[in-house]
Amino acid sequence: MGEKERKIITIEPVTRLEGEAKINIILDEEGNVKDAYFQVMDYRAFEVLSVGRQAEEMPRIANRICGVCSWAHHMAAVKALDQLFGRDPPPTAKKLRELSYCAHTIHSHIIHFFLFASPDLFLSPDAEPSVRNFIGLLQRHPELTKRALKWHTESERVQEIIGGKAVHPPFAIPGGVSKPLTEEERVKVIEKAKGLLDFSLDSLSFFKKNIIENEKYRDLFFGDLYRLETYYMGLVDPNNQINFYDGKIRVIDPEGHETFKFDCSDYLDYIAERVEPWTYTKFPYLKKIGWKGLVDGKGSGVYRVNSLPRLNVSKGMPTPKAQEAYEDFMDTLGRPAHATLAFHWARLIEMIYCSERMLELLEDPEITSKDVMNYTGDYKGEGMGVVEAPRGTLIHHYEADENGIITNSNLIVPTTMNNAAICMEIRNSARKLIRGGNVPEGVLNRVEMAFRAYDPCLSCSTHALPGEMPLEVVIMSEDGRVLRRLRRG
Amino acid sequence: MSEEFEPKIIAFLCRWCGYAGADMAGTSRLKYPPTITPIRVPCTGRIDMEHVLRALKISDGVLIAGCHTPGDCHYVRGNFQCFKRVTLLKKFLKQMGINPARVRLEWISATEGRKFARVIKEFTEELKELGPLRGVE
Amino acid sequence: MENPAPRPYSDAKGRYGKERIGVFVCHCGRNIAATVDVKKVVEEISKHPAVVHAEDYDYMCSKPGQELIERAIEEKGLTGVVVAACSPSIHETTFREVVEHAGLNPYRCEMANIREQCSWVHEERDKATEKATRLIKSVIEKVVRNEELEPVKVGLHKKALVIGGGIAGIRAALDIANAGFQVILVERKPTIGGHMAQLAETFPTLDCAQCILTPLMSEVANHPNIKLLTLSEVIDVEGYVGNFHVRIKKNPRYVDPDKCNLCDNCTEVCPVVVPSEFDEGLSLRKAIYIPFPQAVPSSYVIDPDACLGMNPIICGKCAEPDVCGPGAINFYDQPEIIEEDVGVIIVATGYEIYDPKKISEYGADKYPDIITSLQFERLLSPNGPTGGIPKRPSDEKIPKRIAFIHCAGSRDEKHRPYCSHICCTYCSKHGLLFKELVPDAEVYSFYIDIRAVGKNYEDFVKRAQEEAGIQFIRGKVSKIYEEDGKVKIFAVDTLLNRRIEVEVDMAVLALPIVPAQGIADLASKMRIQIDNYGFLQERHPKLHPVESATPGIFFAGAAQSPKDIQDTVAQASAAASKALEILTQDEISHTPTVASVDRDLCSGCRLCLSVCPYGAIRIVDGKAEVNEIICEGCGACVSTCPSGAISLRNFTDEQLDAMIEAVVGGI
Amino acid sequence: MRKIKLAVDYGSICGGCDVAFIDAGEKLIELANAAEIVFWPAVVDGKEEDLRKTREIDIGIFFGAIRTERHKEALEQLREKSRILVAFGTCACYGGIPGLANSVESRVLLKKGYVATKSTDNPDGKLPGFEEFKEAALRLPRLRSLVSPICDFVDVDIWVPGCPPPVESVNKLIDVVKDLQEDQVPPKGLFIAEGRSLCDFCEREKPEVLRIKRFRRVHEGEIKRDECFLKQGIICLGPVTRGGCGARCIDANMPCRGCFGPVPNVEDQGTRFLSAVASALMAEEEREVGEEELRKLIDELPDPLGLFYMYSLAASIINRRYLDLEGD
Repeated sequence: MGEKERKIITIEPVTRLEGEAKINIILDEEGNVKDAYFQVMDYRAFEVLSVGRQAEEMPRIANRICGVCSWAHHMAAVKALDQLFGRDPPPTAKKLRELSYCAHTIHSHIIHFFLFASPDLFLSPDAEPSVRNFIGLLQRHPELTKRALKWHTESERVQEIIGGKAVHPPFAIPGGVSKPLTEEERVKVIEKAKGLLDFSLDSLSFFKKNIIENEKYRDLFFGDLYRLETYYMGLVDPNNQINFYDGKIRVIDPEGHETFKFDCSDYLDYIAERVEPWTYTKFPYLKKIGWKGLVDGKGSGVYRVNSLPRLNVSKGMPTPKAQEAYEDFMDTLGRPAHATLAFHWARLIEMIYCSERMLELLEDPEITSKDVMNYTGDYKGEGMGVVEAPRGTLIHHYEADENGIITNSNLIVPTTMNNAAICMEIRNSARKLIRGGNVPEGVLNRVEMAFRAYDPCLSCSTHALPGEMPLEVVIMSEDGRVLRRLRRG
Repeated sequence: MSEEFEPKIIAFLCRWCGYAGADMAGTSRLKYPPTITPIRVPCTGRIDMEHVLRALKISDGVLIAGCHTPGDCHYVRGNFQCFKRVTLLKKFLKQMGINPARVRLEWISATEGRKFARVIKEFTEELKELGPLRGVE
Repeated sequence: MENPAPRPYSDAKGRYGKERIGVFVCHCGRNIAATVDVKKVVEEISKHPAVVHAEDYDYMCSKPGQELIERAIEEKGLTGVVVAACSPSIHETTFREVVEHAGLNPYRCEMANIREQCSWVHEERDKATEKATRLIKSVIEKVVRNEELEPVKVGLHKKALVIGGGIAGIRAALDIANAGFQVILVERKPTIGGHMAQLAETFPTLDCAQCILTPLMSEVANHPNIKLLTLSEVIDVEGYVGNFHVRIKKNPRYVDPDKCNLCDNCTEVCPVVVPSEFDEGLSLRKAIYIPFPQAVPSSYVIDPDACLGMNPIICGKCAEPDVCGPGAINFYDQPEIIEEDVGVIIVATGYEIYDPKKISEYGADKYPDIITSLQFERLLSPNGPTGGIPKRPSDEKIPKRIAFIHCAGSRDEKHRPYCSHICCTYCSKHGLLFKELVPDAEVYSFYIDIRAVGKNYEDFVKRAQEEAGIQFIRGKVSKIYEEDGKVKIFAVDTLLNRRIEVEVDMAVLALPIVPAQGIADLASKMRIQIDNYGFLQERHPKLHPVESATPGIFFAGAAQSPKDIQDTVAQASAAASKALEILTQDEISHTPTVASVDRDLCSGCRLCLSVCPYGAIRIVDGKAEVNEIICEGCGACVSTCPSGAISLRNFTDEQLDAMIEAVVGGI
Repeated sequence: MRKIKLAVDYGSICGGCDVAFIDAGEKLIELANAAEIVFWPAVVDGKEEDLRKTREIDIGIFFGAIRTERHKEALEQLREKSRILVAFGTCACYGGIPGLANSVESRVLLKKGYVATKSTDNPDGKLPGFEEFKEAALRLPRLRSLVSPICDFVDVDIWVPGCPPPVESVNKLIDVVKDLQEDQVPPKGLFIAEGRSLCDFCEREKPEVLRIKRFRRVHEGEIKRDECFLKQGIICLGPVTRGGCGARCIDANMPCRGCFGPVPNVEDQGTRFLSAVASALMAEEEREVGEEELRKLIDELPDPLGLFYMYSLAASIINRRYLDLEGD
């Protein structure tokens, strides 16, 4: 390129996601998209600051990686530590963990769907930025929004009842949990779980009525603007059905065939992370397939996690109402589904599953047993733990010395796993949407929508969250001289 | 460079032993470097580790001198309180990259003027070796 | 670096309000001036924002020097004074009196030690001068934050409690009573006198114990200032120095001492016979008895455990009018609780001897002719079971060969690791006395080392060796037993390094001296410490040897450590004078530089209670509270309190922080 | 009634503070009515441009600690525009858990994070934030050498500690916003938390005297639910930590780790409590136990930094890596 003037569009940062990120779109002379960079801007070094800590404290430290999915990190950490301390938690402890964790998944999905995604879906992507938010939503669909807020708070209450705190819980200890569930608590939680199930079902039908059966969105969902054909990864139970708390890691290829199925202790044989100096987030890929850069298809080790991928890797759902919704979903989109915006749809189906699963667990007589800790076991000094975080597969890996002091830790988080896909998604959509350097604001929001679908939790991926900058298009020369500036709002 | 470097030492001296020991060093006209500036405290048990950190932050080393364990403390167990706190504090200092030797706890009785002078000389030399206390900026 | 929590420190830093400080730098002749440039110091310190007056003088402690200070206080209206001179331990009081005389509160004066800790120990003049300036600056930071304080004062009960009626308690009680103060003397047994009353002669002078003890006992009995409570025990102590509230349980004697005329008819009719404690079980007594003829109070007593009369249907002979004329006996006598308020307490609970059963290898519990040294004292005593003729218990024969076993359990890890301090000397005494009575006897003394520390003790032991020809064998005895009337002793002679076996008619064990039982319980009631062996723990072995850590409670005698009579009496008088030091005051004055608690900040976590050596902190409705009279101002609680709720007057965190900054020239 | 101009900006955060706000539920609608939300990345599409244009903000709320240069700029801009600046959450108030990284040099942080970690594939060891690019726009903000609480750079008007602040605190803050409509300005330095320690609000039975025989860790054995943690030898920062959290962890039978920061009269939460805990160890038996045994008992606390400073290292007196010893 040398002397030639290159233009860069900077979208910084991106709104309605958790994370500090900016987008750089590099235009060629004709003003068409040459390349696009998705940059994550912060780094909180949890892998390093966990070294030297008392291992048993990690569930309370690691959950601070992310306030939106603190329970995911809490659980992944404690599962790794069960292994590290060589302890098998009593059945009740496991059930309480899964129960609280289901509540958490609903909690997190509600936040993303209604706070971050809905304004695009239910107010249209081209709505005025000033109203394109949950307050605007409150005015347009007061009924729905108020219920969303209510049930968000209720799901938060459930986590608090079971685990003490809704965000950053102190609940899980290597070998079990800190407190049993009392009968009174069980009764309270059942009530709320029923409510959550109804709410999830209603949300799904609202979504179908307003989006799927709505012309305006068809091409968004079924067209190839937001579409990648990649590998998919997710946690499955022995029947290859979805499970958030435990199971084996299953990977399918773009055609839907099982490529790998492995125990999380072997993750290092299957997953590696690429570092690029222009972002604080790494690029995980399937080691055995290999890193071919930011391309999709069967030949590239790029894979996706999160709601849609979870549905793709599972042969159906373990609970009736969720199974119904699942079949309808697959019939509509075909399997594996590659449509990125379907992530939103999948979330609603998962909310149904989690509510149903909660009710199952709450009916289990064992759930109120007092036996929730196992203090015995032979110390291994190393452990790995995996869960399905709301945003996808999450792996914690710790090593500790003979005093139970962490000597080494490694975390692979969902948003990082999706990093490559997100970058591609942006590049592709930008290429399709931006022509001749002409960039109306609505277009830029559509670029944002590309990865809002992934609900990227950049606090997880860097172990920090986003700051906010104007979304603006800067066309500049190589030396950084600004030639033209398009501004939103 | 360490040859010109003159360490600053803040000393907390218990009035019954450490301080009296320092007086004894004076009365016996023993010489030691002017690197140390003493503060008189009722008992080493009075010293909160917050004070030690605050002192360490603006000096190169902190000396605490009190009555011999087990039996000499004028207040029965104050010297042990200090011992326990300093022992735990040193573990923390190490974790922060500070050489624990920069905080020195000595039992010096009212008659041990020589020991007092010797300790100041030793400590000064030791700190010259270590150089100024530097943290990342 | 800024700090979230609002702290008084950050406000006060660098601001001196209306403070007007005067600094007075002493040359101390050449002592300071030779190394410290005094003029320069004055010049430097004058620039300090808080300082309105600074001057130097040859000798600040001299009359003219002191006048300089007083004049400056008056003329310049100083609010605080720093004297930069010698060590505060030398002249702090001097200068505080000076400022007080000039109308300032003495706590508004502090000293900066620029002699002992500066001019005398440094050589480079410029550095010494610079350091002197910093020292003064840091003391200024303290002075400007010093509160004006008055001594804490409370009234007191001019009465003493003495616990224990042995020679220690008797001596202490008499000293205090003779000084004109009320004393309550509490004794657990029916009579005072303690172990000393059981002894024959006392070393090294060999004068008879009873002869020197009994006059003191009757002096106690008749002393107008002494209230004697026998058969009594302290059950509970509350309060603090000057104001102890004590509850005492007085057990029934069943005989009214005022009516009892010692006719002894009662013992003749009493059908019950039990071993005599006074004679260490070597003689018998009745259920109604008098411990020994000179007992005080001079009265018979009924042993309720032995007496059948506790159920008058079974027996009641002694109470018959024709037996007890005065009608002194009352089976319905009840225990009573006596409450007293006292200002001081002296603990003189004495000793016991180690239980011989615990040293079965020496056989004292199995064989009649292996006895304890206290039993031997009784055998030697003219009023003893054998009228002073040493007959052995088994067959009443006078032994011709006898052995004394030193350290029979003392200095022995298996039993009592410490030295019992008096055995070497009394064993020699026993040998001497025995030889006088049985000149042709062979006497052996098995010892580890001879420890005859005390005035004339060495001569005394020599006398036993040379005049009496007692054979001292340096060896640890491994086993003793009795077989057909002969006591066999196995030992190793560590001088000749050979095993030896000696056969004697009787063996006497010098068992360890141990604290009287129940002492631990009593100590915890009074919040005083005991050491690993159960002896009372003095506040400081050298500075406060007769005081407990709790102000107003003192020790006398073997309750603190094994002692002979001389040391015991000396310590008793020492304790008494310590007690009088308090009783002679009209109010107790205490240094005001003590800890105080901010109730709003205190969370009642109880951490401070664990570090206070004086039990000065109590929890009062959920929050800590410091008793200013008990608190000694060490500050351990201040640096323990996690809520920053406790502070030490005139030694606050704020002061210390400011001094730290100033000391490196920060301020 | 006039609408209050409100803006929220971020430092290094985890999103927990956003969630804490959203968990206020219906109360959030009151906020929406009382305030015009000029700027709040996670919630509205208002852009910093709008923030730039706005000359004065009534109340600016800052989440998170200062980790990169950009965080500092964001903070300074918010301070400059805001009449009232709120430090919201433990990270903003005290640096929070990310502050634990201050015991390591920032370059070492990156090396370990981007080269040394097990699954990393970084052959030529490039470190993000240390590379220059042709396009200035591609440069990443530099990590600062330390994580800092915001009070290290700006004046704070209202403190809302908590990781995250409990819904009670959020409601109180929303009320403060509503009061602003009637121009009721809160006192400077207001803490939305208790002035007394958590220990004061703890329901557990307090011991006669608090002595610690030996230290225990939470996973080592049963924890009695009604008895003081410290009495059981388990480190609990309750006595040195501000109350106001609703004692949620303690009710869940887990000891306090101090996320509400130090009580008013204490500057250095960790060291102050370190002194306290050390003092209680074997209290009154030190003479018998002796120095060596005490040292052994103290070694049973392998990580004082992590335990006493879990949330407040960045705000402590010794708050940074020192260079005497090799970084581990």
